[in-house]
Amino acid sequence: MIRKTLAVAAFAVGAMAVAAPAMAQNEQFLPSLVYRTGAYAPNGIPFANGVADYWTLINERDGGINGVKIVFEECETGYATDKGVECYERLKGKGPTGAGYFSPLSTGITFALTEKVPGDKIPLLTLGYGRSESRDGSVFPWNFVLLGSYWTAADVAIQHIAKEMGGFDKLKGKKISLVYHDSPYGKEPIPALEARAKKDGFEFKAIPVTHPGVEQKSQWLAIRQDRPDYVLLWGWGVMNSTSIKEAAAVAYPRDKMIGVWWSGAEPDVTPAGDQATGYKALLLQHPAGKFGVHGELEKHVISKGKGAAKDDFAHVLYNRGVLNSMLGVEAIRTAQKKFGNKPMTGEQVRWGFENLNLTAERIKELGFEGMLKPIKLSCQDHQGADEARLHQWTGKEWKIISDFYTADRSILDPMVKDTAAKYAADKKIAPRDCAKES
Amino acid sequence: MIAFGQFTEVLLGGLLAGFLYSLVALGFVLIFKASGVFNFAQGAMVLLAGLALVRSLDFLVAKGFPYWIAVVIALLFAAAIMALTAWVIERFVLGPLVNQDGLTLFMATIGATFIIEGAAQMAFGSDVYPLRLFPTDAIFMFENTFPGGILVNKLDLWGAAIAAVLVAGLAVFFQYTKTGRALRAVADDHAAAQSVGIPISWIWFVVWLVAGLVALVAATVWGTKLSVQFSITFLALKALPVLIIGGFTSVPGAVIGGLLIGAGEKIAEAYLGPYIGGGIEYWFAYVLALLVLLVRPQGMFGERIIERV
Amino acid sequence: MRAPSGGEIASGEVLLAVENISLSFGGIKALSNVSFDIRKGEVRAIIGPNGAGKTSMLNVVNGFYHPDEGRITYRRQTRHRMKPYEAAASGIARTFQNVALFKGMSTLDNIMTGRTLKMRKGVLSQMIYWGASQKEEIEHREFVERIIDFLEIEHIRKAPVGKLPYGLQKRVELGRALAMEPELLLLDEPMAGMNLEEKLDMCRFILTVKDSFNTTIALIEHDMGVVMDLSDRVVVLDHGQKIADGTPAEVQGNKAVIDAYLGVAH
Amino acid sequence: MLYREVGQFKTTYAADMAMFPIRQDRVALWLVLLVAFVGIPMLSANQIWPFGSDYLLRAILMPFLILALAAIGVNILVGYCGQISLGSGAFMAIGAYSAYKFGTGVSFPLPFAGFDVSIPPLPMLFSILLGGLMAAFVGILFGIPSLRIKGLYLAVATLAAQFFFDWVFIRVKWFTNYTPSGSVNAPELNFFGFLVNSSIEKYLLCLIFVTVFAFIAKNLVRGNLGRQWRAIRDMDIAAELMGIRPLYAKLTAFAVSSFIVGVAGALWAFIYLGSWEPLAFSIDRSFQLLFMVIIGGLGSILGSFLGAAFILILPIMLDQVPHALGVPISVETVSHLVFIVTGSLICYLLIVEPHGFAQLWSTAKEKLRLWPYPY
Repeated sequence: MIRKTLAVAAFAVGAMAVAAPAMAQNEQFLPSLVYRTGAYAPNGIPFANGVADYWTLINERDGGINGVKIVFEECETGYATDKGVECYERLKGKGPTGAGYFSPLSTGITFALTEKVPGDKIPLLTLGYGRSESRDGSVFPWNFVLLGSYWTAADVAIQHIAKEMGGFDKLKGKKISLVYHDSPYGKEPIPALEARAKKDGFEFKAIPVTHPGVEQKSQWLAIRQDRPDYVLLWGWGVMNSTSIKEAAAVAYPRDKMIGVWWSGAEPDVTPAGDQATGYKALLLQHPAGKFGVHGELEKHVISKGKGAAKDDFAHVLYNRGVLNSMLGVEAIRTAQKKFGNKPMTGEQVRWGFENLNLTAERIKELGFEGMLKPIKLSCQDHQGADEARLHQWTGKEWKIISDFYTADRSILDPMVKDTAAKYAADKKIAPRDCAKES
Repeated sequence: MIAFGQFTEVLLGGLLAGFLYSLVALGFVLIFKASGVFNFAQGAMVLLAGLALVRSLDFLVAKGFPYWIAVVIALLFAAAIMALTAWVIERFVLGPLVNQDGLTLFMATIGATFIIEGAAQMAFGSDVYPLRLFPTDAIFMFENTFPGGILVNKLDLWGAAIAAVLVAGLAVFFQYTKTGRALRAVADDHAAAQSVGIPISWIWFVVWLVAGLVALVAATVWGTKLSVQFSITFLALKALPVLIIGGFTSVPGAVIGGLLIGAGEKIAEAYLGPYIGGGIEYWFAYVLALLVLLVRPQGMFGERIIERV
Repeated sequence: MRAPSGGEIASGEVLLAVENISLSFGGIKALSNVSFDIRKGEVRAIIGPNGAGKTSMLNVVNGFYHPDEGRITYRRQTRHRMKPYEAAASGIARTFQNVALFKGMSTLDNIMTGRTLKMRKGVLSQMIYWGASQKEEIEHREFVERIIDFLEIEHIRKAPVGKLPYGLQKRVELGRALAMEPELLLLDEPMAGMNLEEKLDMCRFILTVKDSFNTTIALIEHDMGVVMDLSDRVVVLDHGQKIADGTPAEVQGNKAVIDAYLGVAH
Repeated sequence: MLYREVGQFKTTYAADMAMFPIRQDRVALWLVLLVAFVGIPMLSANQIWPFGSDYLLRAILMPFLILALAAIGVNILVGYCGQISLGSGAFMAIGAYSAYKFGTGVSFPLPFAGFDVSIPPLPMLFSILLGGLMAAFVGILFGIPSLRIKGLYLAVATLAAQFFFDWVFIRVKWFTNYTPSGSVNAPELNFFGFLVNSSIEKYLLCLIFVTVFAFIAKNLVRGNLGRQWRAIRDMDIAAELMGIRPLYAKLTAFAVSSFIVGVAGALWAFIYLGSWEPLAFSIDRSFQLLFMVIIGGLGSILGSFLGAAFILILPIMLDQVPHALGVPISVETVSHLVFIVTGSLICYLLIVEPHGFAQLWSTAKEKLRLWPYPY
């Protein structure tokens, strides 16, 4: 009997916790979907730390966004879609104005939430991942695939290969293979690469690796026998380091491997040790290392013991988390200019994203010079940038090895348009007319 | 000649991968042999052993201990952790369930899997921890016969050697030690063993300890291969088809099953995969096991079951 | 309780005959060249020392073991082997040496399973339950309640059988076999492990089944007193071979039988 | 004192064999149904606590109902028929993807026959039920080995199904209508012209499905077929000698179980996720369902609900309760605790109460009947 009473009490407390209204009114609630456990935790942890530390910095240093304190809560998804949906439902209504925006850091969760955000009017900030066609803001009003999609990444990777080989005409007849995580995440770049293969005349082969990616022997033996000129790597979590180790095992040159920006961080190379030396990966603009903002973080967050970062401070994924938070905060700041210095609703934050305009001066002021190029979004364009560059693992650190490339929009834009139009037709969405919106 | 070279390479790669599978499968066999329990937690035990090893190793190295001394202490520490685990499982999970049917015990080990996975990560962290105990670079054989030679990974060779030593060691243990013989007696008949004064709880503790040590050995090899991290628990699922083919009670069977599965799935992936889309290894091993079961419901090396009423 | 019709066998005629049955497991002979018959309406006892092959013999009769050699003629139909459920469908029911009840089910449900073969309603009808299926369930429930009354186990109707005392379990098992309305009932040591009172009850039930329902019974039993009182004819097995066959009195005086029981011959 | 059956004499077998023979149980059931069908939607429509936001409805009740339905399906196979299955996730996936295909139109060319088979998009209800039927069909296929393979060995056969279908739905683009990413979106939920859109409507839809199938399942397990399943589970040899055909009993259990699991999969994909990929039905899902059944109670329909509620709510509770009490626990610790608590409970229940929460519940009821005079 006592046991039952306890259970009932626990349930009541839990229900209250869920339903408890937020007390303070001048707070901006920001949810953080994280995965600090499970197969993908090594990559999820630094990103989540970066996200949290920048928010803490804004609170500690500035007292919030224009005086509106950020209140944030993490929810563990374990990279599982259904858990992500539960977290979303739990956190979307918190705070005086509900969640400002969501960043799930998972392609699967992004796909599921894409179906839900229009009803709840909350923007999805997917920095360099998610639906590539969601760049089209007229069909995907709530998705912001900021800085670059997988298609951008694929295009830039091919451009770099062409440059290394000495021109696009040299690509003809060459072999380029894609080793990819067998999931929507890994499959997204395939159409862009196929389009490029058709245009540039190289032979493209896609090689799937089953989740979570610990078994790759056969794939790499096939690569050894097939001897492609380049291997693109589209992995996540343990798959990346396993790929690099297997590549070393079959003596495939690491400097002929190019990873997407989700396969180019410290947890991907350090487990492989020396074998990772020479491995290249794309950069989502920002590299690893310390920039202006890191000084602020050290001063206001880390030294006060309020930081989440451990030895992942200033690592690639940590920096990406910081960048992710900065872009979100700046979108809220932009929205506040129009709607006043108070907590923003999701709809207002979307307006902020669509009118986000980070100039070089502003970026410098924020301490992100060298991490980000100027970016401007609009109602129609929810990506805002097409640039990426590459870095290479020296065995000790990541070193930038290229200038910025700009993805070829003449190839990608029609793909975005077609795919978005098909989605609109399937879901019976009437695209909004951006010309009519301010 | 190229085709034959490639085939040899795939076959050899598969066989060596098979040794690594059998390292995990051996732990299952030991426990099943002595207690009739299908221990689903073996994968989690590999994770626990690996985490205990790598975390204490990193700690000791950071404290300035010479590497090899640190390795020895870390191995001892991990072994102690496995002993503790064996005791806890015997005392709190299996002890109270003695004389239950196999499926109940199986489900209890699924419960134990969760406890171990949660506790191991809570105690030692859920990040990725590289372990470098063995060389992992490649060597090329028969470079004169085949263009490019036949590639073999040194780690795989180490894995095969360790599996061989382990099997030999276990054979000696079961044949020539008092405890080993007692284990076999218990396996044959629980009640009879008890009646001649072999305490069953002691035996179960020993067998789980031995399985834990086998998990530790597997963790050294697999941890070097994959780094120690959560995904290592997926190995339990790779070991299942190995056991089906090799039989739940046969130590050599675990090795033979591992070799068959390893070679079978790699050859299928290399030669069947391209036609149907690739990534077929995972289910292929299971389908192979299922086919074996349809022909011989008791597995390839299992004894025929005579039903009685 | 009438046996299922079709090829009616008159009282006293041979209902089941086994001829030259041999059975072995991996080189060990369990039965060799055994022949005997069971006549309609009689109680036929199968006796013999432990390991004589009595239970194996019953397993052969109801199709659980397939003999290596020999023929089985049941209701004038000869076959080499049959499947257990075919045997059940043709009217052979059975109880077990070590009680083989469905432990997770109540007494009522256990006995109701005996009616499986008589129930005709399809899956869809059972899904809806109300209507045709309910009517059928109630019909069979009434039948089962008569068995429960007859075996005097009303008080444990809804109890899970796993927790019943051994004697009651044996009784429920008999009830389950009776629910099949068998023409031939095979009882494997129905009185093992019972005290005198329980044995007397069980004897009474067996005799009533025989007399009132005209059910033919084959019985394995160790208690010689019971065997002599109940059975019409006795077959004696030893080491898988038939060593005697006849009325209780004949068998009792048979030298081979006495030797087998006393172990003289070995 | 309230929970007494004294004076409730049954004069017919029909009354004795009713689904809930005790009056208080019947009343309780009607109350639960009343609350579920009328109370919750009313509260939610008027935004009354705790339904002020649709969190409880969308993130707790909807997944609870759908997973409880799946757990009923798994329980029929594992709890009632005793055939262990580690591949339930695959059957959910088959239900989801088949329903998706039927809902968006099936067409495939038959080159040897010289024409194309094409079925126009079917109404949503038929799509979901056909999804269940396809799952039942595959369930029967993978059930066939159960005639020869028993116990743990059978678990391997079901794992083969799990991994095979994980692969099929990733690799065979036809199933995902050739979307580039392989992730698919649910078609609109159109039930004969009625669009199911709001949370309340979706909740009611799940509730209707669960109620109907729970009653069907309850009818089956207490009837002739259910007795055959349980007989096979408890003592398959004796069952066969009683005239129960193992082929029929096992395959019907596989079919009914897979059908229900398949329908649950379609609901999970269409209503809860909206957009999904095969990872949503991975082996983790299979284990989750199995745990629901073990913890809730093997061989109990009520237990399926209890188990689903427990497994679903435990992590959320562990996260929320310390939060509410002002003891912040990091998300990592919470998810490790979930592992440990779930695992410990499985072990504890297997040791102390192998029939799960459902048995604890009926023990409690038993005590309540005698209270306050226990002897």
